[in-house]
Amino acid sequence: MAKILMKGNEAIAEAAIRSGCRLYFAYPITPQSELIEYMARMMPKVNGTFLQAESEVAAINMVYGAAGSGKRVMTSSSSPGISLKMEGISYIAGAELPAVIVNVQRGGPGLGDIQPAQGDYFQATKGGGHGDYRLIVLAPASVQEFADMASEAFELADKYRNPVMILADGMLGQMMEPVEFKEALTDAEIEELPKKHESWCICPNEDGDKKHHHEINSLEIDPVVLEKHVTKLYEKYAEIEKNEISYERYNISDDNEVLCVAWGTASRIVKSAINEVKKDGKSVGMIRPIKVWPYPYEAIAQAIGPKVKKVYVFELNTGQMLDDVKIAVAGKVPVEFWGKVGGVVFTPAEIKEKLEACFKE
Amino acid sequence: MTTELICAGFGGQGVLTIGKFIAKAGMAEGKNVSWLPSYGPEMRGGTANVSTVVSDEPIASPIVSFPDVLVALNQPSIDKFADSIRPGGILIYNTNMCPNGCKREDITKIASPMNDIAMEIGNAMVLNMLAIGIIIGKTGLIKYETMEEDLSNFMKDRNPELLELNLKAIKRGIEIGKS
Amino acid sequence: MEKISYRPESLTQTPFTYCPGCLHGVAHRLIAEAVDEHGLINKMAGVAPVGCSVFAYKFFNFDMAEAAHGRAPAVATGIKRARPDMHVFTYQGDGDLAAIGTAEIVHAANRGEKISVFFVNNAIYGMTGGQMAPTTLPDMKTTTSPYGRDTDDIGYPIRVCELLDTLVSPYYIERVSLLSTADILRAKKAVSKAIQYNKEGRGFTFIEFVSTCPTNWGLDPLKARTWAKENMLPFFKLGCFRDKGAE
Amino acid sequence: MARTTVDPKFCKGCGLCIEDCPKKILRFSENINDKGYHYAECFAQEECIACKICYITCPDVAITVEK
Repeated sequence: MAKILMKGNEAIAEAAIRSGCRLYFAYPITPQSELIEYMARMMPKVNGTFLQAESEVAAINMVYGAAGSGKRVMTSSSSPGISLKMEGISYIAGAELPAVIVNVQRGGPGLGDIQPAQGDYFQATKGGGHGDYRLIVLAPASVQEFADMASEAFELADKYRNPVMILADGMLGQMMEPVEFKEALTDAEIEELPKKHESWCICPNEDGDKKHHHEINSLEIDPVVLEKHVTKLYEKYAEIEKNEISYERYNISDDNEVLCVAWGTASRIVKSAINEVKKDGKSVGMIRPIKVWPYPYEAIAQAIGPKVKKVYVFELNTGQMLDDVKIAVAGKVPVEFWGKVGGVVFTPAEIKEKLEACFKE
Repeated sequence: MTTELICAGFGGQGVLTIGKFIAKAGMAEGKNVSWLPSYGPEMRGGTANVSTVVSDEPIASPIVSFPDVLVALNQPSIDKFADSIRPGGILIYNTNMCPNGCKREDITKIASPMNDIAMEIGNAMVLNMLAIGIIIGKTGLIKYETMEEDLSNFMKDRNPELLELNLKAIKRGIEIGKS
Repeated sequence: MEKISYRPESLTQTPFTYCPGCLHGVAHRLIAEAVDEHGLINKMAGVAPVGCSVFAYKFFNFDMAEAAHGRAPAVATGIKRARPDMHVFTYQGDGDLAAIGTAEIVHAANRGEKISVFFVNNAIYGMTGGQMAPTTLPDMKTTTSPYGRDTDDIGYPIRVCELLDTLVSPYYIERVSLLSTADILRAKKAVSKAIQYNKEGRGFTFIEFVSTCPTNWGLDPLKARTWAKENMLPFFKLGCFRDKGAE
Repeated sequence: MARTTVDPKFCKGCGLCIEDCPKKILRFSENINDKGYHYAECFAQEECIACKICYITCPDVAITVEK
């Protein structure tokens, strides 16, 4: 397939449809509006369901129902709208339903602004909704990766019966880059997908007299039973942590004097700075978590080479992933942080300056 | 080789489109490209700008802090971005809407009454195509043939007359860029 | 010479951020004039919504609060209950009030909260770029009803005045338009009456403005007014639905 | 004697006042304001009847009428 120049918001929508998503519920919000508009145009053409809900609260509960029917379903929003969905996401996690949620992050807290930011890291990786649960969280850094993550997100959601979040930001949503799509699933393949869920999901009973009674539910009044359920969830999360860690190693070598850790859009800018200091003969490496939950703690620990004086974390927030990096580094070398907030995005020149200061120390 | 471009002007002057066509042509010529617009809740008719990168290497940051080329279609765009042009870089600006021009001496300046020329060609809307032509003429960043093919695919059936005007504007721009 | 028409004191000097020809500004002016006229500038508090008028808190020259999307009536309720001697209004668009905030508006009206609600209906979502609103007309095309609003699929536009008129508590409900100078003058009287009742602590007052969205309808401001007169007014009939003060 | 003035700081050139003026004494200026709009202006003050219609119709509250 030839490459197409496309906005991230449209690329993820197209990729979701190609991955067999035929149900989409959402509410308009900047900077993800192109995503909902693309779905409005394209879903009718593939006989899919597009429904603009009266609110994010309603949209996520429509997702709950559709996911409980075993079908591939998606919703999308931006930070304040994701907060509204959090209650519903907790119910989806509690009821162990497969669903994909896209967050095109903007500046916060509150209404904040509509420029790119990474302030929802804690919300996505440490909870957000109530109760003990985890989201699998994918963090793209380019339009191509954003698109590729659609099929990965649906596979993971189906495999683990767990909500999966794609944590992008306004820059990835609004920018255009060339993108090459994977072959679309055929109608026959899409029809097969929910069959693996038929033992538990809401579906017609095709077993003749043997009736089935499937409950889509996260309520359990008996604490002993709920304890068992939550323990089972935690065993599932341990399994995900064992199997699904993914990250990128950029310019990692024994010559590294500084090891950077950055994710998503921020990592693009750090890469530019690393390339710049390289020209001055300085070696800086970077670990970029591609999933931010489960988190690549070991990969970071292993990447600290013999000459590394410092681990430097760059984020478009006030230091959220920083906590995870500190856990990974475990006091071996100092960990420093620098970030920009409010939708202000740092430039390669600013990061370069921060790195150069490390060499002078 | 990496070329970083900022196009800026009033909303409605087609600045985002300049970046988009450059990026599409760059992609068609096998290069890596990125296109990053400014966006916001501002009413239409405010200021708009777009960062476009065309490179032989994978593009790290899509944010352009120090452009190699600035296309400024109005004075506020010069005021905002001209200081950040890399020394030796290029400023292409529209004298019809930039009464104060730019005082920098360490860059190449191409000043052109783009509104007037667009009207002369026959349609105010071709102003952005004129700008694309000037970029091509001055930098050779992309080829005219690529632009022609892309525009033809896009407009041949829908609006052949406007296609002719657009191509005319690009050619005129190339002459300006080369001279 | 004496100034006979000028920018009201209850508006700041900040130019509106609306598109050229957008009638939000007329609605703002009418509210500001009424606040001036009733001498309430020092006792007024407004609640701004999410939508094109999200920045309304910058334009009114008295205390303002910014609410989460759809939650303005709840925020106004909180202010009014905490400070009963202040006069409170919300300013909301059709998405904010009639989609995401349906619950809040219905319950604020049903409680008979002593606030005024100014509701601007232009049949479309402006700020997010022209998506379908709960008041979008049948068969009307928007970016999320690209084949026209299909009433079999998504239902008919909601007539909010008629809906609220089924409740017992509201004190005053009227629908006006901003589509001609004559209509604006009628709207001015309605806004003034709502603020008067608000001042007297009578009850829940609700004014709906039938308005335009030139940008997202793809029409120039003049054609937008004509389009609204021809298409919106037959569905959203102007008039007073409830006026307990006149009984 | 009456006078109508449009403040270019507020005007966005929507043209509603020009359309609604009963005396047709408003037009778009050849000049543009800071936002890039050709704002409205009164070109025949002597014909103004201070009817205030331009003020009433203006969505940007840009107009002052004096009498």
